[in-house]
Amino acid sequence: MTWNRKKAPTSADTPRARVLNRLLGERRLGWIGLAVALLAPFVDASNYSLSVLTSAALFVMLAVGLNIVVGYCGLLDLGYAAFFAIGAYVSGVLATTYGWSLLATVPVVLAAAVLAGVIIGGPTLRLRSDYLAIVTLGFGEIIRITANNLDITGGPSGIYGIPGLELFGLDLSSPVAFYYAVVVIVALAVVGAARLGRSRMGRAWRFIREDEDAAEAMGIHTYKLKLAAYIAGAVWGGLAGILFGAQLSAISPQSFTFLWSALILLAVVLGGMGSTPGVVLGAVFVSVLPELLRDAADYRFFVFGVLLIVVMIFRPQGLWPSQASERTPARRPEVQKEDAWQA
Amino acid sequence: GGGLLSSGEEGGGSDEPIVLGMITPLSGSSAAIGPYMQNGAQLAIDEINADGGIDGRELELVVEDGACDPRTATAAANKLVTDGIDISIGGYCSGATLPTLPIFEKAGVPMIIPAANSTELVEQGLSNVFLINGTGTQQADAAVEYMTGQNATRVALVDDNTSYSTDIAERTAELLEEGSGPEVVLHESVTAGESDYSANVNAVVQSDPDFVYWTGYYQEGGLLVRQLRQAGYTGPIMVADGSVDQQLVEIAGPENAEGVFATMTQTPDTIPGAEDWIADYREKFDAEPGPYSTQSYDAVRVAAEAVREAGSTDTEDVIAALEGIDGLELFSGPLKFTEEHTLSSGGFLILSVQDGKFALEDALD
Amino acid sequence: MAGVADAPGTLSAGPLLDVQDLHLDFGGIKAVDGLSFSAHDGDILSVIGPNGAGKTSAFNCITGFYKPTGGKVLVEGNDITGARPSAIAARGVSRTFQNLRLFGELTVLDNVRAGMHMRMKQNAFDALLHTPRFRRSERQATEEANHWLDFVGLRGDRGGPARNLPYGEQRRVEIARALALGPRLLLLDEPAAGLNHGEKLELLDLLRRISALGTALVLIEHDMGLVMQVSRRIVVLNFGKQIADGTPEEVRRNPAVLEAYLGKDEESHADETEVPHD
Amino acid sequence: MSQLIWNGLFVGSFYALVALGYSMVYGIIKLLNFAHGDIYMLGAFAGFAMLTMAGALATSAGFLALLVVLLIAMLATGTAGLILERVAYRPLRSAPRLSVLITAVGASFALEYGMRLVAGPNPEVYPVRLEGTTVHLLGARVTVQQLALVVIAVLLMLGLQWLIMGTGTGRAMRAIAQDPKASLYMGINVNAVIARTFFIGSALAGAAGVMAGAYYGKIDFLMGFIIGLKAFTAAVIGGIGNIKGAMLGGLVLGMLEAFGTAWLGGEWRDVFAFSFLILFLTLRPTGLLGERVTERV
Amino acid sequence: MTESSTGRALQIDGLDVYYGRVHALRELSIHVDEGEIVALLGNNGAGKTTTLASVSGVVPARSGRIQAFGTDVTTAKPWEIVGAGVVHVPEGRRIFSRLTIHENLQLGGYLVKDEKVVDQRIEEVYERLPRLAERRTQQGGTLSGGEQQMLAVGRALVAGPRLLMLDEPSMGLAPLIVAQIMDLVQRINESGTSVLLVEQNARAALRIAHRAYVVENGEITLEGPAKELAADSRVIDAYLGA
Ligand SMILES: Nc1ncnc2c1ncn2[C@@H]1O[C@H](COP(=O)(O)OP(=O)(O)OP(=O)(O)O)[C@@H](O)[C@H]1O
Ligand SMILES: Nc1ncnc2c1ncn2[C@@H]1O[C@H](COP(=O)(O)OP(=O)(O)OP(=O)(O)O)[C@@H](O)[C@H]1O
Ligand SMILES: CC(C)C[C@H](N)C(=O)O
Ligand SMILES: [Mg+2]
Ligand SMILES: [Mg+2]
Repeated sequence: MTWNRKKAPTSADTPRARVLNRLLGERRLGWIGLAVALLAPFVDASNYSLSVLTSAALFVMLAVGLNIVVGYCGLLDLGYAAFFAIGAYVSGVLATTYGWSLLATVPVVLAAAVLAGVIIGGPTLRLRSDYLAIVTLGFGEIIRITANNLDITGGPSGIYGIPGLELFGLDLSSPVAFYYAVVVIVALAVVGAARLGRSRMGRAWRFIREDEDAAEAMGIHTYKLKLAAYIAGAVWGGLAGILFGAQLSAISPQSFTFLWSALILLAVVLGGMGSTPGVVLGAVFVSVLPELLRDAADYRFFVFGVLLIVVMIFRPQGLWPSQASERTPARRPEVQKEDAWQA
Repeated sequence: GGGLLSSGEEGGGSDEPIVLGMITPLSGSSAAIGPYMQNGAQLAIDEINADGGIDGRELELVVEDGACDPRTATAAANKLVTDGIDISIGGYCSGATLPTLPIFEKAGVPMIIPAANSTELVEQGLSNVFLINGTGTQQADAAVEYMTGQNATRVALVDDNTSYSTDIAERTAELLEEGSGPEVVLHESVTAGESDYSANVNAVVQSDPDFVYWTGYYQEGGLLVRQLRQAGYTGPIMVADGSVDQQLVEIAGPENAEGVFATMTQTPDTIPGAEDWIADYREKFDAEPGPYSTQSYDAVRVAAEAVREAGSTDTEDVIAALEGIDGLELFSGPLKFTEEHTLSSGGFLILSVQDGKFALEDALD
Repeated sequence: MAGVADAPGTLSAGPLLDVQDLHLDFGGIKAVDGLSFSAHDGDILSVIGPNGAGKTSAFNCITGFYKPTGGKVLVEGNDITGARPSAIAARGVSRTFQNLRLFGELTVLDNVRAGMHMRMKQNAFDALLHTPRFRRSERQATEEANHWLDFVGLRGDRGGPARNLPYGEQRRVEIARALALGPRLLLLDEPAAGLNHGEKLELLDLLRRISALGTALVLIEHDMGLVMQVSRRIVVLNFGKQIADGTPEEVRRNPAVLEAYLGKDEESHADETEVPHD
Repeated sequence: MSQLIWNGLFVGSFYALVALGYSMVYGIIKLLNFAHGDIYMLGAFAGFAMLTMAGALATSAGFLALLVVLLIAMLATGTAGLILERVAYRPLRSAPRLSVLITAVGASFALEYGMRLVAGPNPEVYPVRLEGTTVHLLGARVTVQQLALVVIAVLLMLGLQWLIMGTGTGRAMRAIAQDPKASLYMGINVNAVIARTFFIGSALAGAAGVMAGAYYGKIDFLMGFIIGLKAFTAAVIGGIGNIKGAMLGGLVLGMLEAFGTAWLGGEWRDVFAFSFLILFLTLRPTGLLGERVTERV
Repeated sequence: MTESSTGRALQIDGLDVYYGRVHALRELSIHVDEGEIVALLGNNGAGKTTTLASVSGVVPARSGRIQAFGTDVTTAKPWEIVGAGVVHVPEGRRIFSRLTIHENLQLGGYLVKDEKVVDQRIEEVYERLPRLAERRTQQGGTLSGGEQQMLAVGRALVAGPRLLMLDEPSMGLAPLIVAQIMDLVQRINESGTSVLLVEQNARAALRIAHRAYVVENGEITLEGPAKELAADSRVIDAYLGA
């Protein structure tokens, strides 16, 4: 039994994984993923598979967004569905009640998401992670229940008749067109998140995750950066919400339950926190598996649960863990020696 | 099936079966309902196939889990469309059924919705949507009529925050406000899936009503009735169709449930001569029929009738045929659709629990 | 090198660090009890004292990790008492921790890049769009990080997670990280702890080279050999007060210090680092 | 008013019982045991199975029979907890903390839908009912059974409190919570202690399950989900990992709900409770009784 | 498990330990006779901590044999080893920061059945280390580095060790305290406890040790009576300084 609070050497340290990661650098991997997504409909373009694929893509976007908060910054968020809901409802209401085009709702959604991020993050980000967890959970429930009780949000049956996506005059509401639109948008979202993760801000997030005090000592205003992570997460969630409404044409509070937040978190952790390819994989896994299990009928969720356990036992770090390694140009050792000894 | 490049056309040969699709909860908190509806439909299908199907074409049933969750239901709807169903005869939770409407509409699949009955379902005025369960409005009418008849004066409404439940409660409230009869003294909501409703019960008792109307499902209904009685409320209690199930009596305890009224469409138990139907059902599935077994059974029969009339499964023809139906005998009475594709005669009756069973109290006519 | 460029050289009026009558209580315990001392540009100041004397606590007050219950801390004349650590770091005050606080799961290079956070010129949009500005600042950061790792003489793998380095190496990384901040004032809490003889010699040399950059050093240390060798001045704490303040020679002879800390018999000196005189 | 308070206390004591296990397990291995609520469900069904088998005599013996069933059910769920820990959690000891969250969610699904396979989707009705003779305490309607249940709950909690704070085992638990490796050096059989923790926590949840079944009469395979969340909430309000806190948190949550319903109506109850919780935590970031330490740097 | 009372407190033969692919200990063999203080010297990463950890059963041995007081404990569980009277004061103190000083000490006596014995031993510790006595109700984590080190040693004593293994006890201690800790160790030893002392601080260690080993890259490269090693030029160059 090894008892490392600090993780035991991650499976990503194993030579196999090393090689794998060298072979498929994140970038090339991204292209492969995109190619697969784009080609899928040529294999099966039935409405069903398209809707499953579209949902999966949206789920990827959510997972990548949550990954910013949980994976990069290490803030446990059990209410992520809230931001998703805010996006869906804001755009839904504007589109149905006020007849805006979905595109036009984007800026409003962004504003709302940021606002929500600040409102919930502002007072609570000082809390220790477990307490943050419950606060976010509460926030998620508050949003859902409020949507359920208000009239503009259509109460329990929610909003229906949300128009399909239409960008610059061309109508993307047909399942295939919509799927491709979503894939493109999600791809951008994934790349965006990954790039943030590899930037100055992304590093700061990781520093905070690893050791908040040390981060502060390095001049990192941990509070502001946590808030930034939160807001980024909210933005991703909100945008995904718009697409969600467009896909289902109807949204209702049942779509934003705690279970959803849990499933998104599931995708992130299952894939490998902080690892973009991992999280994408995890999201696809979590969203597609239950559909694949449809024919298991009564056994469906039983099997799903068991599979989750099994997978984690065999990949404790996640399907595709993030590992700290950079290619470093071989350095001339003697230089170090000199540096070390010269006075 | 079939990729973008392959032509995904399924020919409509006249000898191949007519496929009916049903979305019903098999998982999640309403999972209990699924089997009742599935069996009800299966029973009808077997009967029809037994005497030769429809112009030689057999009926076939495909069931998908909707889990009362919009996302799951949407996927299910798409699956059914992909499986090439001709008519949808499912739909239990309004909330989960709503997003499936446009999918079936786009795919040109007529929907005969057996259970789900929130008024929103028809408010969009989609041509392919038909409800054969009385709508919230109709149910509210029945409820108010009866309350007034009982000369209740102070009514407490309790719903469970689901679209179906609030729909009935709100419309009941509207009617009561308009009318000169009883007044609404409280409109309370409970959270489904919990055990302790003492706080809500307390609110009800505080408001000192002489009539309580519960518009949710039987799981919570049973607990609520029991806890109301324990809290010392002795006045009349009425429940909506979602609560009409033997389980309600057992959960509440017979002594508490005795005398509880219900607004309900016709069920085998209330129809003279339906005993043999129940017998068949028992014999076939060796289980008791439950909520919406009959509506699902009828949904199949309505579908069959429409196809027979239309002479094909072509969308337009079937819809036309459905609109044309007049007087087809259903459990809920003779069928004729209104403009909005709802039951012209609401067909709501008042049941009451008599020695531990729901039985006809007042036919309201 | 940016780091060196940013490192201070300009002399400012008054002391670089001025601690005035600092107090810190925890319930009953007076961890720091009226401590005053100051450090000037180019100083190498050692803070010594028995375990529990309040050395680390004083550091924590200066760097904002504890809120002093009394007294003032001035950096170049600006009162920074009770400011948040990051704000104090922004004033060019950098530190290491008594028990290593590296970002264990992150690469050694990233650990050092942390020090450059404040100075890196890029924003979210640069990152999203990978603007030239972004690439430039990333390249610079990497070069600089490597520079500091060379400077502290790190031998181990820089691309791997910091936790995989042996202890001594990790200490070097922590110092490199602190240097990457381009501090005017560097506070080191027991940098020699857990180092062996050879490594201590290297540390001694490293401290001198840091000082040569123009960075003022304040270090807490228990290894008298090292302290006596490297310090220009020594402040001795006991029970949160300073009991002596002077040159190594003065302190070495101060009876109070012998009493409280060094011990009179040469026995306890025996484990100092002795440095070959050349 | 006093009725509200009593209702709150009564519901709260159920939350508290479940919250205890949550808090213990969380305290010791920092695991949000999402399956904990389902253990409660398991307990309810275990009791149900026994009572239906025992049939008539149980019904006649009433409260006593129920106590026996309660104990057996506690054993059963306790064991279930052990197995759960062994199968789903122990293998991930050295994995990142959140990984275990996944297996917990997995276990939750497996338990819920496993039970659905066994017992079917329909709610079951408890054969024994704690119909209560009502007494009036300071203006509140209180049944003897309610009192009895509250007493049992409180006794269980006190016992636990003593175990954690007063015994070596408890000290060991707290030690493991902070530094499992160092605990090994103390000669603590870490796995054994953790297993014990799961057993106790699960047994308590099982007890709550049986009581709920017997009192409310209706049980179903999803009954554990909501109460699981509430237990977590309660545990946090009280200061997670803190036993007294968990009890207090449960009661407070019960009250919040009672008053929330009374003041704002049922549909806003949870909004009320959670908003309160959020505000409260921003003012008191470590819950009611969670200890606050200036971490050393 | 048969008690064959050789006068050996600890006997390690040909011990090999790996961390993944890191070969941390190579064929390492050392022994501690009952009543002895044996010092284990070596640079960072030499394998000192690993040696202790594998004796404690925290890190598994790939091959080789470990005996404590004549009993084979190569595959024994950590708590069995503590039960056998082999107590380990881990590197970096590892005290329980949220527990009080007193509770920390009580945990030291976790396996001791008799509460009275524990209390009495705790009192002895308080006498020897009065700084702890002053703070008995303070949370461990709030102690200063040095105080924590004292607590760690004190905690081990409460277990009533027959063999005490200390991993760099002098780390971070003021000269005076180092001296104190060292005589504490010496006194513990005089009262009959064998000691295996891992140190960077070779001087302090060699002063009190009877024998000493030098580890380099997981192998024993030098061994002998402490006095001789203290005089050995190789040791002086590498670990003491001229
Ligand atoms: N957060 C805290 N809560 C309570 N007491 C504390 C806290 N931090 C430090 N102390 C007390 O303050 C005193 C000074 O501690 P400090 O760590 O500053 O000593 P030090 O001089 O660094 O000792 P060492 O050389 O051993 O590191 C100690 O007695 C310690 O117990
Ligand atoms: N958990 C681990 N995973 C991988 N390698 C490890 C681990 N722990 C130690 N090592 C390696 O094993 C070797 C021996 O380490 P060990 O800690 O025993 O050395 P040490 O003599 O105690 O050094 P120090 O004086 O720094 O404590 C080192 O190379 C170290 O890097
Ligand atoms: C009684 C049920 C038929 C109501 C249905 N569940 C709905 O949501 O409309
Ligand atoms: Mg210190
Ligand atoms: Mg070591």
